[in-house]
Amino acid sequence: MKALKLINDNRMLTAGIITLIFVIFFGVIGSWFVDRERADVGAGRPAQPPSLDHWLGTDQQGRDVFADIVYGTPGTLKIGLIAAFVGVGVGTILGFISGYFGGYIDNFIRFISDVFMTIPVLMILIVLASLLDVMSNTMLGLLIAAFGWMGALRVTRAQVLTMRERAYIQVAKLNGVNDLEIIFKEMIPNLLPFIAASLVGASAGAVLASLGLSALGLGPQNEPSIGLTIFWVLHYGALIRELWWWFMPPIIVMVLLFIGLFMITAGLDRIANPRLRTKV
Amino acid sequence: MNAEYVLKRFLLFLAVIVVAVSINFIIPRLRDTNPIKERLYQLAAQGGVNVGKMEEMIEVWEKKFGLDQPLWKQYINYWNDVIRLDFGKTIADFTPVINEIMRSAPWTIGMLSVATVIAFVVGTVFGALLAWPKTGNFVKIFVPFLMTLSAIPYYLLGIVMIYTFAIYWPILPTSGAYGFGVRPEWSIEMVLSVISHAIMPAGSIVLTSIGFWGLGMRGMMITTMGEDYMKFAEYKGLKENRIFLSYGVRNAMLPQVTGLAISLGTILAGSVLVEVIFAYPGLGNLLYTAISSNDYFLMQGIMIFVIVSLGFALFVVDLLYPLIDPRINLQEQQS
Amino acid sequence: MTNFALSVENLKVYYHTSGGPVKAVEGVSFNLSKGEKLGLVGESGSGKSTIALALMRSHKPPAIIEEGSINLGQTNLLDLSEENMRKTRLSGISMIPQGAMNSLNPVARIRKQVVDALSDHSFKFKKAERETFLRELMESVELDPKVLNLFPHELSGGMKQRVCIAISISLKPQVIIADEPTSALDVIVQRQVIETLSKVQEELGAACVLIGHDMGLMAQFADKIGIMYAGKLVEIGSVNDIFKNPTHPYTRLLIESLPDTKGKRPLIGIPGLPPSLLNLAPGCSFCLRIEKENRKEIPWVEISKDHFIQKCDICSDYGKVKTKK
Amino acid sequence: MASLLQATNISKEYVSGTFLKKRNLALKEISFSVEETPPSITCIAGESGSGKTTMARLLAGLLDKSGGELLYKGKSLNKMNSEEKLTFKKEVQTIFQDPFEVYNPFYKVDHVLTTPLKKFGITSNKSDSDKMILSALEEVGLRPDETLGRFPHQLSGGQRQRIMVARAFLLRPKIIIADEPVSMVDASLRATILEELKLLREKHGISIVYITHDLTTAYQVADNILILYKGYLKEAGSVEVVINNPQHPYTKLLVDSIPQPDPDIKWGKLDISATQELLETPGVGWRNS
Repeated sequence: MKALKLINDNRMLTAGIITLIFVIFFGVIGSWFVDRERADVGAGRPAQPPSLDHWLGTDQQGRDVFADIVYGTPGTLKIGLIAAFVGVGVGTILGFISGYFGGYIDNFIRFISDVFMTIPVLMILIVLASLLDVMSNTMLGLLIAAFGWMGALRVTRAQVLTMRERAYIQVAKLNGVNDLEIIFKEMIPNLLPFIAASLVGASAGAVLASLGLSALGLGPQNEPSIGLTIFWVLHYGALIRELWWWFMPPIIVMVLLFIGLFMITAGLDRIANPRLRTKV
Repeated sequence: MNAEYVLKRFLLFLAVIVVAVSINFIIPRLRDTNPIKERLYQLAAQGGVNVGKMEEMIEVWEKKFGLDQPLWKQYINYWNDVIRLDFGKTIADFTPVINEIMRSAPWTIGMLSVATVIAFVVGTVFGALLAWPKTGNFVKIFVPFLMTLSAIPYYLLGIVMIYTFAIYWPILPTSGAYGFGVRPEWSIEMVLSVISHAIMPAGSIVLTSIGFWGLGMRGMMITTMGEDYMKFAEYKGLKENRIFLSYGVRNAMLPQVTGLAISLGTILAGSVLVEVIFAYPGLGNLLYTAISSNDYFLMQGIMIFVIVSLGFALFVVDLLYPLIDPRINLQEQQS
Repeated sequence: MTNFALSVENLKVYYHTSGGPVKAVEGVSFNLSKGEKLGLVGESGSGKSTIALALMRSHKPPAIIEEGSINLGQTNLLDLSEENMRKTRLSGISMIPQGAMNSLNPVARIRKQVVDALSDHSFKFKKAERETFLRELMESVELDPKVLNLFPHELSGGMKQRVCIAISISLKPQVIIADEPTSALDVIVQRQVIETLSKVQEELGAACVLIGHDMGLMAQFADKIGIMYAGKLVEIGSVNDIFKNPTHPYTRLLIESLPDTKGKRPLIGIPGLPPSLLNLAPGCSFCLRIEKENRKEIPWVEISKDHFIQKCDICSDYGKVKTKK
Repeated sequence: MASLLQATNISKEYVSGTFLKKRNLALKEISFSVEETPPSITCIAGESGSGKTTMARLLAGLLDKSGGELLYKGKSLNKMNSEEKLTFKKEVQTIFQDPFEVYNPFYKVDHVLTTPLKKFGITSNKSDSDKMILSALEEVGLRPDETLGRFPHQLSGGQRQRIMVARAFLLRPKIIIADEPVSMVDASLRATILEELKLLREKHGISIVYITHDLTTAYQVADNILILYKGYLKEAGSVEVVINNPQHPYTKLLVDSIPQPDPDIKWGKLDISATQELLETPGVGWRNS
């Protein structure tokens, strides 16, 4: 009930979730109607404009563009989700350790995170991806996660630091509640909107990075993903040859995905930071 | 200035350098095979390298990596080279890596800093106006437009722009930093050519980041307007413009300025993708070339150069920050 | 009417919410002569801060002044244009804000914050004159003129509040409003600030409205006290009348609940909670607090010279016998 | 017999900074004791920066002292075994200043009442615990149907603070540390809450350490008073004596600055610069080391 009311009040969040569900269903439902083989090289004649047989035409190597996107979208989402969950998970845990226990552990963790925040992450990812022969979408997700935990750490640490001083944590201590229960029962429930916002934000960041890496040809080459499609687009000069049916659809799907994620972040932000809410 | 603050920032800077150099030391050792020898033999097999150069290359490589020496000694030798800015020579045409970097960096810095500053100024002004209750509604109709743009990845926008403005409706050049026929010297023709070539890559960055600055500023401005000093400014009978600028924007700007400094600092790391898509001859493109041709010395050189400059830039920004926010020393003390 | 420095008549300020109007200020009237000090007392939500905002015309939507007039000398502030109202702030009527800690712009030196106000009221000084003016202004609130070169975070809470006082009197207004100016300050510092305020107010001969909830502070400062309850002024009179002969039951309970150091006695609180101001029906709101009801118009009665109360037939004797010592 | 609570020369120092240490001595060698019989109300009074909140947290066991000795029933807090610690936590209860922040916004107000009953093993039986909670609420004059089952923001500040008094009472403590319990509560409710505290002492024999900056309520409520200033104990004794006949210049100034709610007792003229000088005399405080 409360959640429903919240969504009702928060149109930004609702619109974002609907957009995101639309993109996800596009991949899920699409795969019921389209054969996997149609996304393989040589499934049709190369570079054909849209027709009844190939709704969005074919690419230079004869892949059906529609099938390619239907099977590529889940791949891209998977990279984003893996990176986001691992990155935010690690960041949140470190943030808790840092904020709750403080002292030397805190100094150490903060120092490492500051160093990571100062180095150019995308550039290092590019170099690492080029050296590591990224084989699978999972691997790419993990690689991105390795450089994507600092945001969640900062948010969590800051929240835990303010919460730790809150009187209700003191009351819990006086009530005989132990550290673990304080973290899980008293702190985490209040952190959920922040963690959710971090997850969505990190997913967007991870998809952005994975698209970029794959578009440079540094991502996995044998699993379909939108990034790979963009790579082929650039590789075969689809722009100059004006094969619009090839490069516009993946861009549109990705733009929808990003707008959806963006609206969810903005909506969650409004829940987490009440001051952004319009005043009564 | 607070000594603890300066000391902490300086240690961070040192740590970043150590990390950068160490990463670079590790990178070529991540593979079992010797990548350089591999690559050289590959080139030799294709007849791409003349044998004289190749021998010199192998010599350089052996001296550099000293694989027969113990690891710690290799590490120390590596530091030695880095301190002397000796990043080795490129595989492709055997020029010193540092020269290649110095040739590419100005393009990246020039194009991206202009783009970042434009996006910052426009976005910040927009954001401040959006939060100000007396702004007319005509500004607010831009909000959905801005938000949509800020959600789009800049390189995808770049692709759409190339197709729209260079192919479908060819009014701007597709790639490069200046026209083929133009001589790279100070002339009006050259300047115009540079500008027309920079419009699209810079434009794709400006359009996609205005929203970021705008929304950030809007949030800060809303917070600032709730502050007691804004109310007191009104009780003082100050003019609207002064309250808006000297009291509101001036305070709401502080986090934005940190953001700008970081963005300007990160410029060298640049937008590799934008440079690749627009074939813009900056550092990002150079890195991509190095990756495509397995040129390790070049890759390492770029990485070290970028990380160290970035670390240094952020260090300087941290030192200058107390100038725009007089409270910084105090906050540092409290945190 | 009229040699009053400030005269408020039948002021009504409502907050228009989706649930209906919140009657934050409901028909408040009072007059202040030149040099007179009024203490406006009430618990939170009684409408006292809304009055302060309305006097400055700095209330923001959804708050709207529904009715009434606010006369500063001969001018009704509610008739002024936006621009003229802006010029009147500080030069005619000024406000010392509540949050002493955060009322100064954190990134500007004190000098600039004083000078800003002068230049936006078209005061032009030669440099030397200006410095003399600023120095004298600082000295008038017992601050070292060196403070002008400092940033707000370099000052203590009491110093910040004295800077606010200095700014508020810099254009010699006829009326000074102080909205809980000492709320975050320690007792001794509070005393310093209130005495500074008293001193500059006397020197200027300005009328002063001190808003707060601390009756002790009011006893020290005010000539006249007004008691706010649920958006209405329920009693007003000289400081002696209010303390010696509190007549409205709310005032009486308020005075009796005050702890002092003149001998131990049981502390007696005021029962119940103030009513919600949302869609508040006309009639006596104190009756609602003690679970009675009077829906009639409550008359404004002068019980002795210049001592008025809102006299409700039903509750006016409430608590009289029970709390008699 | 040992005192209930005995502080001997306790000091507290905060240290900050990673490389260049800064030390802030918040309390310097404070001694006092609270006896079990007769139950008493001891007031620790001071302005901001006096160390009174630090004192409250030390006494509640929420902070560790840097020096001196703190004994509960003759036993040092640091030397207690876990069972004794549990008894200490049960018998020494705290009421906090901010009646909103003490509630976790995620839970209904019942959470602060049911948790201690469970955690201290008093009862895990629902009907027993309900019964105990109802009687505790009654004790502070709250109606359960108006308070239980609600979220903290749905209650008034006074109601929230009275629930906290009920929570403290629920565990039948020996001593309650009340850290500025009424400074954030509307004036009309202050009296009610303070009377409830007095009642807990009279009816249930619970001793109270009342921490405040307000000398008038201290005078009305407490038996003994300690005046803290910048970490030092400046004056102590029976509240009547200290407030009616202060000896230390700081206490004199403090008592003289009380805004008496009586137009006949006005403040004298204050020499602001001389006061400033007194206020700026160094106490303990931040210093580099």
